[in-house]
Parts: sequence; C-alpha cells; structure tokens
Amino acid sequence: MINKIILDLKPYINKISDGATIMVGGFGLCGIPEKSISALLESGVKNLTCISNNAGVDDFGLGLLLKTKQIKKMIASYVGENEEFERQMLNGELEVELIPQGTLAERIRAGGAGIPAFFTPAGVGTEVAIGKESRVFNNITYLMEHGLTADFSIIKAWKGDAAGNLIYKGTARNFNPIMATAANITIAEVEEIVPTGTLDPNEIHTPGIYVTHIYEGKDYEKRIEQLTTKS
Amino acid sequence: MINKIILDLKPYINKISDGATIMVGGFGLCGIPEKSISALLESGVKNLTCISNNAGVDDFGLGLLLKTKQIKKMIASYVGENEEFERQMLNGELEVELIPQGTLAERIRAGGAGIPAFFTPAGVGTEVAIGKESRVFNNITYLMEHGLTADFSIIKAWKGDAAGNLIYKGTARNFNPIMATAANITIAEVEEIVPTGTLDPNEIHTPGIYVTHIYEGKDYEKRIEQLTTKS
Amino acid sequence: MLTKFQIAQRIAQELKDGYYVNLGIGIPTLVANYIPHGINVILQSENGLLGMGEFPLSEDVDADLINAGKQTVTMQKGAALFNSAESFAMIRSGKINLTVLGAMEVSENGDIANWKVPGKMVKGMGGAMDLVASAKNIIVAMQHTSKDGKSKLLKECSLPITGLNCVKKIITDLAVLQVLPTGGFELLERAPGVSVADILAATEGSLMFKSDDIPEMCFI
Amino acid sequence: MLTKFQIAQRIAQELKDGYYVNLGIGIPTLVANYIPHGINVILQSENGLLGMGEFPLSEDVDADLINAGKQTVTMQKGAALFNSAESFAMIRSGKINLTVLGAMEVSENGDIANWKVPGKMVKGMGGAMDLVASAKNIIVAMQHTSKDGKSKLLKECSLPITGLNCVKKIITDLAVLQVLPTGGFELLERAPGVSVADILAATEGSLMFKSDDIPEMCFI
Repeated sequence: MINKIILDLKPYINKISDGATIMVGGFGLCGIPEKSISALLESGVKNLTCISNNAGVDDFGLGLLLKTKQIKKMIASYVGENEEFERQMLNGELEVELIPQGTLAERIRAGGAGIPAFFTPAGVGTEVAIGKESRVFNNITYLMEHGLTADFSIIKAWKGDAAGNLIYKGTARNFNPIMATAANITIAEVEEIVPTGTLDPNEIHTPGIYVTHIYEGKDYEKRIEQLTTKS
Repeated sequence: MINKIILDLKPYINKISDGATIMVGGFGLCGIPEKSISALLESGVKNLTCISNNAGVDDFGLGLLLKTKQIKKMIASYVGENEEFERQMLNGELEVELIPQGTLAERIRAGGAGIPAFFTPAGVGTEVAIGKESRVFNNITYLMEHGLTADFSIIKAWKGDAAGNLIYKGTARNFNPIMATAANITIAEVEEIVPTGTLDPNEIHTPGIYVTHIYEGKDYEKRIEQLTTKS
Repeated sequence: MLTKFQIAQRIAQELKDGYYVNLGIGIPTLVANYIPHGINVILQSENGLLGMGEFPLSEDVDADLINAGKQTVTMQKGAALFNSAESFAMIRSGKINLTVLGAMEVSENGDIANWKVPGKMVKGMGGAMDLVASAKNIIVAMQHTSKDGKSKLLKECSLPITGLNCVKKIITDLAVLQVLPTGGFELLERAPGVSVADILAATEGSLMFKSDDIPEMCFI
Repeated sequence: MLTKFQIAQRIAQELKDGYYVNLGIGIPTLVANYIPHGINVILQSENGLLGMGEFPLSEDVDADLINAGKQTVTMQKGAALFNSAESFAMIRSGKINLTVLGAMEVSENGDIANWKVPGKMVKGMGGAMDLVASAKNIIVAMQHTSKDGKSKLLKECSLPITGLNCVKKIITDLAVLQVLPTGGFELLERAPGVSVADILAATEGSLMFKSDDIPEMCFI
C-alpha cells in the first residue's frame, strides 16, 4: 500500500530553498501548520514568498518567520495582528500584496484545478482593479484574476492516513484543502495518522492524490487569538 | 428551527413551468432524482432544457421524459445509452448540446460560485472550440467557458436534515452537489431525513443554504446499467 | 443618539425568518445578540461555517472553531463546515440574504469605504470586497459622524473604495436611511430624541425625506 | 498479433509504483487486471472516485458505487470520494500520472480522435477531451488497423479531433510506439511474430526506428 508518512519533517522542509513560493494554511492562528513553521524557522531558508490569508502574530505562526526576516514577500488578505509586520512593511523591508479573501481563495482553488484565469466581481472600482483586465457579463463588471500555484504548500489537518487522505476539524479547515491542491509538493501535518482504510471514503476532505508527505505532529499549541466566552 | 422538509413533491415540481431550464443530478443512472423525475412525468411540463451528464436509458431516468417529449433541449456530455434519444436527435425533434464532462462540471460549479466565465484547456482544437474565445496563458491555449445556472435543480442525496444539509453516498455524489449550488430553486430528494443536529457538520457535503426543499423518497429502484461482478 | 448596542438592536429588526446572514466585525457581530424571538436566522462566517452559534462556555472553548473575527464560537444544530473557496463561492452566488458590515464612509450612490486609511497601517480588506461585490442586500452599521464631527455619509467617498453602488441601507447612531437607486440618502427613521435638523447637519450627502414627520425608531 | 488482453497486459508494464492512473473504457479498463506485483497503483474514476478496486462479489454489489463506464465496482483501502467538479479539477491540475484511453485514430504529431464518427450517432465526448487536454502522460490502447485494414496511425487524423499534440505512447496489437516531440511514430517494440515490415505496412504516418533490430515485447 502507498505510504506517504514521514517521521521527521526537517529533511522535507529543508528542500524548500531560498526564494521559494510557499502556501501556508490557516485562518488567523486557526489551522496553521505549527510544526512545519518551526521547521522552516530552523532551516533558515530566506527570501520566501508566502501565500497565506494572514501573517500570524508577533510571536506565533508566520510572525516567527517575519521576525527572522525569512519572508521577502507576503501575499495575504488581512495582516492586522502583527507589529513586526507593520514595521517591516513601513520600512520597505517586506513586500506585501493584499488580495480580497474570496479572490485569494478562488485563485488558489483555480491554481489547483488547472484553471489559469477566471472572472470575479470582487474589487471592481477599487485599487485592486488597477492594472487588471475587466469585462462585462450580463451587465455586471468583473475582473479577470489568475490561478495561483506554489512550489510547496504546508498545511495542517486533523486526521490523515498513509495514502495522504485528510480530514480537517471545525473552521481549522479554511485554506488548507485548497492549498493542498495548488502546489508542486504538499506537506501535510496532522494530529493523528490513522490506519489506511479507517477513514470513511465519503468523509475525506482532501483526497490523498494532493498530498506528497504526511507527518504526525505532537502537542499542538493551537493558540487562540480572541478568547471569547459566554458570561 | 428552519424546516425545509416537504411531504409531497408534486406541488413543488409543478412549479417548474414550460420552457424552464433544469439541472438533473446523476451520472448514468447512479444518483439520479428518481422521485422528482416521476413527478415531472406526471406534471406534463413541456419544452424543458435539461442539463444533466447523461440522458438516462430508454425506460428509466431522463429517458422517461424523452419518451413523452417533455424535453426540448438536452445539455450533456454523453448520451450513448438511449435509442429514443438517438431517434429524436436524428429527426431533429430534440436539440442537443454536447459539452466535455469536466467543462460541464466546472461550468456548473462556476454558475453556483458567482464566476461568470473561466478558462479551460479542454476542447482546444476541436469542434467544441468553434465560436469560443481562446487565449494563451503560459504558452498554453485555453478556451473561455461560461458559468451555467438553471431555474431549478433536482438532485438526489443519501441523507439530509430539515436545514437542507445533505450527505451523498459513494459515486452517487457526482454532479448533485454542484447542481445544488447553481439553481434558483433546488429540490433535493433523499433516502432518509434525519433529525437536525445529528449530521456531523464536518461531514456535510452540501450546506443547507443551497437547498430550497428537501423530500424523503421511499423504495428507490437504483437501477444498475452495467452489473459487473468478480467471477 | 444610539449606543452601538442599540444600533445592533435596530439592525436586528431587519432580520426575517429563514435569512442567511453574514455579520462583519464590530457592531455587526453584536446583532446576533438581538435576533427577535420566533425568527430563525442562520449566520455565515466566511472562514467556513454556516450556522454559527453563540460564544462558548469557558469549558467548551475549541481553538479549532472560530469566527471571521478570530473569536471562539460554537455551532448551532444544523451547522455545516466548508473550506474558504466554498465559503466565498456561497457569498458570490448571492445565497446570503443579508450582509451587515461597518464602514468609514458611505456615498449617496451606495459606494462604501471601509478598508484603508491613507497614511495609516493597511491591514487588508479581508473578505469585505468579496462581500460587498456580491451581496444583494447590504446594511451598513456605523456612527453617523467621525470623532471629530465630520459626516460619514458623503456625496462621494474620500477614502479608498471597498465597493461601488452596493449599500442598500445604513443604520447609524442618529438614523435609519436607505440609499435610493437614483442616488441620495432617504431618511426613514430618527433615533429617539434626535431631530431631522440634527441629521441634516450630520449628513454631507443629499438627504431626502418623504414627509417632515419622520418616525422615531421603535425598540420593544 | 496481440489480443486485447495482451495489449492491456503490455500497458500494465508502463505502470510505476505510486502512480495515479485514469483508465478509459474498453481495453484500458482491462489494464487493472495486470498490475504487476509489488506495484501500488491508485485508479481514478472521473465520476468521483480515487482508489477504485476490483469488481464486487455478487453479494457486495452497490448501485451507488460505479465507475465511469457505469460498471459496479468496489473501493480499495484508502479510497476517497468527491464530486464531478473536484474530479476534473484533479485531472486538469495534472495530478494524474498516467491516462490510458482508446482511440479511433492517432496522428504522428500526437493528435487523437476518439469521440465522433461523421454520419454515425454521436454519443458525446464524456470526459475524454478534459483528460487528453490535461494529462501529462497519455498512452493510447488500440488496434493498429481498422476492421477493413486501414491504418489508424496517420499523418493527420481524418475524424473529428478530441485533443491536439497529447498522445505520448501507443500500444497496439502489433507494436509499442512513441510519438516523437518533433513528430512521427518511433517503433519501440514488435508484437511476438510481427515483423517490422508488417508494422510499416500497417502504419500510414511516418514510422521511425533507431535500429533494424526492434525488440519483441516481453510478457512474463
């Protein structure tokens, strides 16, 4: 049976070379690939272009790689939770490309679906439209947007198997499944690897074909940004 | 709690009026909305444009509506299992538009995702490309294809709840989930309606927002086209 | 003048049974606390949840279940989870009946500016541009004027635009207004104790009203 | 000359461990019966299944589990199910390592015609156009000549095209050939007992070979 399990992340993360474009799963700090980010930190790789909805916080998530200046360019939809990010951006140390969240998600989905370009209404009449082709369908104006792909995607799931099949939990799903489809190499870290055949084929979110390597991480921190409870 | 359950299909199917465009779920005879097709047969509605991957067989599935000449136009990817279809097409009684299966699926997905058009490599250099805009991205030629929508989608799922959430079984999923998203009104028939809250939110294939009405059918025939067994 | 809680309460009166609703960050989030009895509303959170419930009890907090504002939440019965592309497919396809969001400026033809202030740190538009470009029914929740007293209901937005011709209704601390298809803010209701003159003074864009007798908002 | 079973058996030798493979209807389907021992191959069926298994025992037949040829099938351990849009997203994104399909004609620059014969009932292209437009590695399984003896390996296809410049390899009842990037069929192997002269006679398109000593196919 096919076996994509890796017991150590390092040698695989170390293949991400200087200047690579990587997609990093998660929404805020929810569903981020904590272990792969740590391994990137250790690897010391530089000049990364990171595609991720957010940029972490100062001391967690992608914020860790910002602090060490491993990121050259950030492609995201919202980056408001990070002071170091702000400092680097204002100083011109960090390139930033902001993309509407739905456009970002659809561009990644398109990249993983062999669709080179599509039209969306988001951003028409705004700064986002500058330099982009626009077109009218049924009297509504749309922008043409391109599929996004990456050299590597590092993603986080809940459960997985040796065939690379993945299941996510709650809203930790977010960008992870679409990023899994859009990279040359996808490294998935999961909380639990279960024996192949125990996941119900009907319940799999990411079919194994998209996953190059699967790694079982331990002791996830899962930091919460806005702990909000009912009084 | 929201309740989309209907106890009788007829009054809802009867709202499909002459000349309507409908999407009909299923691949071959697998996962077709048997009960809704029967109700359409009874309703006597005429001049339908049907969007469905296949056209049924002579005495089952959409073949039943072909026999009664309720279908004016068929939009499909493969129609090879139906003699009445062949007769009507050759006599010019039936309009037929054949679309590559992946393009059909993606056009429906786009229609349900607010994407008016996208580019695909399928069909370049073939009859399918005639009259279509083509465009080169990264040295590869693509065709522009448009999103497809319908007045009604009639689909079949395995389980569902009063909120309209659906779960499909096996390869009976096929076109059903994407068609659910692409119509003004989606009527879903299921084998079992379970109490709201018993489906795991993590396992739902079609979120209830896409489903207008849900109906529990009894005694599904589930005819098999090619019964093939291991000797 | 309404408190932000009262603004949320007034917006909640716009909800109808069976509505699918997306609530933005800030005042819009508070609307969930005032859903009228007997009305079922299903909240969509664009990070991938339909059927968002209230905040959890401390013992039920799940780091894997947050809303688009990164707050920990729960799920209602009948909830469904999906990925970010599916979430915005849902939004773009127009299946959301009502979108409520905050704004820095709204123009009299329904343009909205709510993502960027020149010279200040740009945090990004998040899902706002997708939401405003696709929603059929957008209500803006905001203060009528800025802290230094400038009107936020303008002839034209001065800040970078989030979307064009999209806002249908505005509920502020002073008034309920709708954006007319031909342009202009039509005054529908006054906040208790606020006069039409007060609202006129606080509105830079054209303010229209059908009669001089504009009703006061009603809170039950 | 090979039987259709031997064609399938020869194609199976092209499989590599870990390959994701889409097998078309007809001879390609038979390839599944000859997967070499020790090689793990995962079959994709474009109606929404990855990890297709063998045909079921009569008592295990499930009408809700069919392949793209509408035959009842089973699932291997590690299988996954998905909808038709996701299935072709997978195909278009180039994740399938090998696509095997039948053809009526192949041209020497790798064009394929396999969906329509003018004057005959048009059944539709199904998923063939999507598959050939996106697959990086396409093997065609077919008879070298038609029933009336006409070559199906042509300078140019005469039938309506399914896809351009896409076929990489052809395995017929007479030979294994590859389509050269610069055009032309390179003869790689002969069927047992078939001479180069036989193959030359049966091939209308340009036939190239590196030496006169073309090996016979090997079946273990």
